[in-house]
Amino acid sequence: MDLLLPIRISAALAVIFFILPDKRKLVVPAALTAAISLFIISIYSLFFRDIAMSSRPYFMADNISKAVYFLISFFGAIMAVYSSGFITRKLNRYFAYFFLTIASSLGVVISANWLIFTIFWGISGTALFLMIQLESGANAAAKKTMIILGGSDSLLILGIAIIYYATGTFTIGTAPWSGLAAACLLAAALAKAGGMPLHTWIPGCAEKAPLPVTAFIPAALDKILGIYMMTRLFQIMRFPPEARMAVMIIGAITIICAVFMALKQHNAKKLLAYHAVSQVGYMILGIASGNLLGLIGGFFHMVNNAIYKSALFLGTGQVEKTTGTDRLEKLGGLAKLLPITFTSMLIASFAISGIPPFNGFYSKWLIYQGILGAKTAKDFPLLTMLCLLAALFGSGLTLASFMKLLHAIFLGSSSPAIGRIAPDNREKFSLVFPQITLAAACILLGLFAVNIFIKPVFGSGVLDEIRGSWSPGTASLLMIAGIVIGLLLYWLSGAKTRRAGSFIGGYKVAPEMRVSGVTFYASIENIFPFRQIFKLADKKIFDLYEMTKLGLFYIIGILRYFHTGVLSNYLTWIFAGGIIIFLAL
Amino acid sequence: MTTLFHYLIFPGLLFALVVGMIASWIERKVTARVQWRVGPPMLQPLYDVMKLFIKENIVPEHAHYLTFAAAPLISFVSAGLAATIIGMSIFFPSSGFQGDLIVVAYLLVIPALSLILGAAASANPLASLGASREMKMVLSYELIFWIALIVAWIKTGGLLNLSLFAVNGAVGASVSGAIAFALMLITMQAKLGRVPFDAAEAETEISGGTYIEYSGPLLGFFKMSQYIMLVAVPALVSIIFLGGASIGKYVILLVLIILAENTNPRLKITQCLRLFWFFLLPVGLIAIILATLGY
Amino acid sequence: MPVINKLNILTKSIWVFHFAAAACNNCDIEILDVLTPRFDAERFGIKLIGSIKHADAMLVSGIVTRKTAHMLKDIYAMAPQPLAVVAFGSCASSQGMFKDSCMRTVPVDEIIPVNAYIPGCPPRPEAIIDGVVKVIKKLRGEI
Amino acid sequence: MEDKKREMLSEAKSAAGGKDKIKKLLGEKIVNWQEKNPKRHYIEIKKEHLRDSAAVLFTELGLRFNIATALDNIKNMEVLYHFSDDTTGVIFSLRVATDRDGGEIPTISDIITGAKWIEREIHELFGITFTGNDNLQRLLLDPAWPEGVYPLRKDYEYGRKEELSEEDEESLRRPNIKIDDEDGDKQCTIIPIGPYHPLQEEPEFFELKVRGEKVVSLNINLGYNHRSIEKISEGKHWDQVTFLVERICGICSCSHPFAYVLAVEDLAGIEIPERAKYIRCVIAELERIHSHLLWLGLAGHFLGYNTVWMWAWKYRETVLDLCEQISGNRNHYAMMKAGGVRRDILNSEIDDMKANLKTIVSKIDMFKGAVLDDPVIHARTKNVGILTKEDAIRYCVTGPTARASGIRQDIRKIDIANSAYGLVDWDMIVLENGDVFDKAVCRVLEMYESVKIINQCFDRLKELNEGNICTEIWDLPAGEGIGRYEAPRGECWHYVKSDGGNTPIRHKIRAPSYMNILSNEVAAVGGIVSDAAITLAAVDPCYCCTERMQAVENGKIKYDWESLIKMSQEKTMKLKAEQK
Repeated sequence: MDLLLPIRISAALAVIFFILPDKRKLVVPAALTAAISLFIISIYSLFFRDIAMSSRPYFMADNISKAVYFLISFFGAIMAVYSSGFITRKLNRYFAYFFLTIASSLGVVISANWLIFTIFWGISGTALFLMIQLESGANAAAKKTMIILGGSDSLLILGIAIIYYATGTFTIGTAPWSGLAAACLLAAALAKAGGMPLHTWIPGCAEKAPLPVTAFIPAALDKILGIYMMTRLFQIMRFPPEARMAVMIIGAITIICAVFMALKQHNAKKLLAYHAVSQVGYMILGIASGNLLGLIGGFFHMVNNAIYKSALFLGTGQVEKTTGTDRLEKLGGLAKLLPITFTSMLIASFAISGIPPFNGFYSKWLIYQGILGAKTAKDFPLLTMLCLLAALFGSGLTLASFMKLLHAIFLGSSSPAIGRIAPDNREKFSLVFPQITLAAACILLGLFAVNIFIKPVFGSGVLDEIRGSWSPGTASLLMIAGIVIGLLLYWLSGAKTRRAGSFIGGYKVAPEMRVSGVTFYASIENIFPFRQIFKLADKKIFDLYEMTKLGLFYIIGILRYFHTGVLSNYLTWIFAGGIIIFLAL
Repeated sequence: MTTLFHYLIFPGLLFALVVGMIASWIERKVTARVQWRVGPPMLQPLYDVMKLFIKENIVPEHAHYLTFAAAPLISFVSAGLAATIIGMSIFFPSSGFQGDLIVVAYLLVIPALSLILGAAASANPLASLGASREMKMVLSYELIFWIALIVAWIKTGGLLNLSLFAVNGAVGASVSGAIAFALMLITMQAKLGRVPFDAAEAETEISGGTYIEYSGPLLGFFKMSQYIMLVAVPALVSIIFLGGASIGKYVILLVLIILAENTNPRLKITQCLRLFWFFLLPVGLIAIILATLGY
Repeated sequence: MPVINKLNILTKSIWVFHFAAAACNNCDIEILDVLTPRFDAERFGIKLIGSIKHADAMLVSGIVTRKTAHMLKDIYAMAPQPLAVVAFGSCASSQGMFKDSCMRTVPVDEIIPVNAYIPGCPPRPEAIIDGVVKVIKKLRGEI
Repeated sequence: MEDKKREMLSEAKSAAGGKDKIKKLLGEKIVNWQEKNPKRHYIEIKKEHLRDSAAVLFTELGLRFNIATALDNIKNMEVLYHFSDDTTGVIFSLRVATDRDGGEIPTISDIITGAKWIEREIHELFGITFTGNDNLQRLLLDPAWPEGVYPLRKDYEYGRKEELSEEDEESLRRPNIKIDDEDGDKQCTIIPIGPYHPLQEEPEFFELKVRGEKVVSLNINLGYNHRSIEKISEGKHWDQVTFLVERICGICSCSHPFAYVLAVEDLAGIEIPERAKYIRCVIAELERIHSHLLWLGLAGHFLGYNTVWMWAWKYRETVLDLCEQISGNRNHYAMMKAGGVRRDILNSEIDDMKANLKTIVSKIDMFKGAVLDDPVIHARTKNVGILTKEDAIRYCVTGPTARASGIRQDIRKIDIANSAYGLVDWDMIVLENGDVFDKAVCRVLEMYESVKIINQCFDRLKELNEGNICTEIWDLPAGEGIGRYEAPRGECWHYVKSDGGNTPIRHKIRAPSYMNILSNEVAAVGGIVSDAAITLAAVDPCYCCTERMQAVENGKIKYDWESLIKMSQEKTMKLKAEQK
């Protein structure tokens, strides 16, 4: 029993589910059992077996791999539970692709050979395509995803070819610096993780695909894979400062642009999708900084992001399931109706905004220190500092858009539509349990980051880098002590609590006075340059895919101009071509 | 146990609260003198808070109770934690840890954040408007706050430890440092929600905005965290830019805050955004460039 | 178990909410006037606030009409106790010259309980301060 | 003096010219032309011709629409539409008659936007329908007021009260607002300002329809302050009404009595002694200074600039002291009396008062320098809440609101009978932009003019002997009178009608804010909520003026001032006793 076993099992499961009939009563228990046993087997093979993979030349398992491996299995189990409560149609196919995705992702992280890596990488992309397509009306989004990911896969192959040319082996190991290869491999990683400018498939996918798919793949797995590959890339190649700087700038731009796009979204899922893009920027910054703290921070941020972003998506899924909409202007005041979802989304929002003591803060804290000590800081002090500024300010903007999200969905006055929700649409265990788990993970990782993540993965040696450390555990204890004192004070004061109407100047609050979250930042959107930029963004000017498509159609249009369908014209062209070739020869 | 003592008594909650109340009294007294009035007695801030704790606590009908009630407490304890870390670096310089500056900076956002959440939870349209304004305000000043910090980092070679700034000497003494210090002063005014940056509260526009629904002890906690902020923020600025905090430096900063408060009308929220993003940002960038060039 | 007389603190810090029912403005202006340099009520911890939720005292000026009666009731109901209600000026105390108006004008004490009356048309600022001092004394139990 | 006479002569001539023009333009439509005196003309026309005639006067001749007065003549209903020529001070009133029950008159609110409210008001108080006006919702009365009961009609007894049941009261608790979904404006929200809001000292309810923070439109709800003074007035003796109208508004507590006594004097056709004219102007201009300082302070307060508030009000105290010295009270001066003034000013005190006045000038200088040059104040007020000249004319605004928008209009320049404004030298302040800043500048500069006027009046008073301050009026003839005065906020308008008895049978009051507040419909839209807030305040709104009380007391005095005080004291004692 080694790390390959879960991969084999889940591949087999994929085949089995594909054959199973689409009967809910049959598929759901089967999938749950399968996913959970798979998780247990994975843990067993990770922790309780000697997993020295030396006997297998094409595979490897260092601490980073193992951490990611664990994470993927964990998400597999969580998402299977959620999906079983969420997905209603084509369950057999869904779970077939689901296990295929797990198998391929697990494969990616333990492969020690570029060829095997590429195969697994490709399969995971294809599985995503198939999963998106399950939803009717998601064809365009699926196609876009496929083209961007597939296109970047070809860059991956090109990059591997260059490395092979340089080293003569496909084994993933130290390689000499090659700008082209690095660029190709980075592009592949960025496309998978969703860095700018190859991010555009994520919002489309989030809007159209079934929600657990978005939560599972673009928000969690693909980030993990993309950043995992990037980490490896920075390990095997010695990046010159210029290249590092360029990557960091990409990271900084990703943070700021994506978060600005997120600010103005009216759709909860799209808002989250843009944050999924924005967070990648932090990881890129951390990893590209070349500083050990930055690397740890970037990698840790990847883990954290997978957790809180999935939590956020799952919460949104719960809201959508309950109310039937993800349009922010139609929601409001749901906190009383969905208390668990609210709490978990609140925690996840704090985490993503980097509020201490949650996990997102810890990783960002490491990343900032990493950038301050970045390898580029000597050659490009200004640019490095601007990257830091982008990261710091991006955090504020993230907070802003999550305040908007929380206000629009859960707080504020409730929308008139929300009173009519059937009770059986409230929180179900299968939907709530994953959220609780993920929210708990946010807190645990935040409080005990050092003990349960950094030490096991990177060894205790790295902590010597930090002279004295931020101890979130102590801080939280202190804050709890403060709250206890506060409550004591409150209790001693003997103040009575009473419910009474809201004061808006004498009248009762009317439904028309509901401030929905949608226009929360309208005054930012309307400021001079933003308005114009947002307008252009709405026209998809900044979407590489759309622009390429447009350019392609334009060229095709020109070609079509020649392609008249008149035989004599074609003959003339052939004839003219012949003459040119003849002359050229 | 010592940590708990530091947090609760000195230099944390209690100490910061007492100093904050005195500062608040100075603020009101000086304001009154500027306006040809006598002003309140010295214990007035204390009376105000004590009074609030004997009052009834009114929770709006449609509010989300837990969020509404938790927000002031969270605000209070996190402001207290920030004050503790800052105070420790002043009084016990050896106790600091690397990166405490970032921790403090983030902790100082939490009071604003809980104010936003509390206001949003109160289900009052005016409070919602106030919450949206407060958030925009945070966005505005955070940018400049970080720019000023980055200048300080460049000047000190990336110091992340608060207690080391005092050893390092005043950042504000150089050209870029002086610019950054000026930016920080404006940011400080905004962080404390004082005129001209009090659009979120704007009593005469949206009846107190974010605070409109709070009463009794809950309002008392917000008041107390305001008092603590009035200590913590100027102290932080003083440490970073004036090379350590002392009573004299603190009072100078306090007086600057009060004067700015009393000689300006309130800015509109859009004007705040423009001011910070389009006027102060270029200035800040120039400061960063100057700093990288060694000025 | 309150160690100190709770109401004693209340007299040191009074935040005032101003409810102008249907007044002629003079009472309202004189209320503001009390805050300004010549009289400076902040000396006594008196502050004018914008939301009833923060109020310790409610000054009602003017006559209560059909359109304002329900608001007076509602606003009083949402005020945190203990709250002192002061009927300010002749109209609010009695009905003044509007007794026979068709707008169902009633004095304040027919709508909500009133703790103190300050008569005058408008009461002079000195009268206001005197009234407030008497309210304070009453709260302390000195009267 | 010669110059003045010549000026008045030429004015009379041009007034006659205006008269001839109207006669020519209206031609056949005139049923009856009654010239009460050269400055007051009543033109009777048929109601079918009302729209054409109003268009002629308002659009073609550029006259300003003052207000409409409805009269219940028991046999029928009459509506007077008053138009004012602001260059000559002549008032032309169109008189239209209609049936008492179910009377209908064509609307003019599409020609004159400023007539929107008065048509709604007459509809609810008299029961006249204005055909073509699609918004005749209640303005002053509440939605629960019984249908078909019109409080200003003669058959509505004095002292009758409409009781309010519990259900009715409950129905009033929810504001009557809605967002038209048809606009597709799902993203719009109503932000309520008021009725109880720190921005206004009085209850008023503005519905700001906002998208984000941007104000898309504004709806103004009135009537919280409505005390029915017009009705109460019909029951009081001519002299008592002076005290009643004084309590319309505390800040204009000189302007309303001033306009009222001018109306009575217009009705009686008498001239008052010269000394009384000067005293009237002194107290009225003192009120203007205190009112403008008050506004300046409040504007500062609304902008969050409390220092300005405190300073302005500190210096305002000096003015109030002067008022107290002259009248014995800080507000509610009770100086006006039909035929003259009630109290004299001692010549011996004048020098002292002039010295006090001088200190105020230096303070105004300080405000002009410190406040109006502040860049942040510029940023908050310039180009904010602009009321264009066209809109100002459309909405018929008056006072500083109009003058800031570039309209040359000041009643003190044109209607100068029985006041001293024609006898002293001063300038009218007119500015161009119509934004909040110009409104502020206009008020600040006007204070200088007021000081100038007061000083000249003081000088003349010293030349005159004390004592001769009132022409006693023994009998008032039947008839109509119009008096108007430039209150600090604009033209304050009083119309009285007498049947020769002891009380007015109709007393129409229109305060300046009535016209000015409506103009916020255009001025406050387009900015963000903060802009709207200061714009709403910039017209210096005064709701207690706007929503006058109505009062008639069938000729009997129920309470005088002293008995009122006594009553409230008794009540307090009684309650005290009850509590014990």
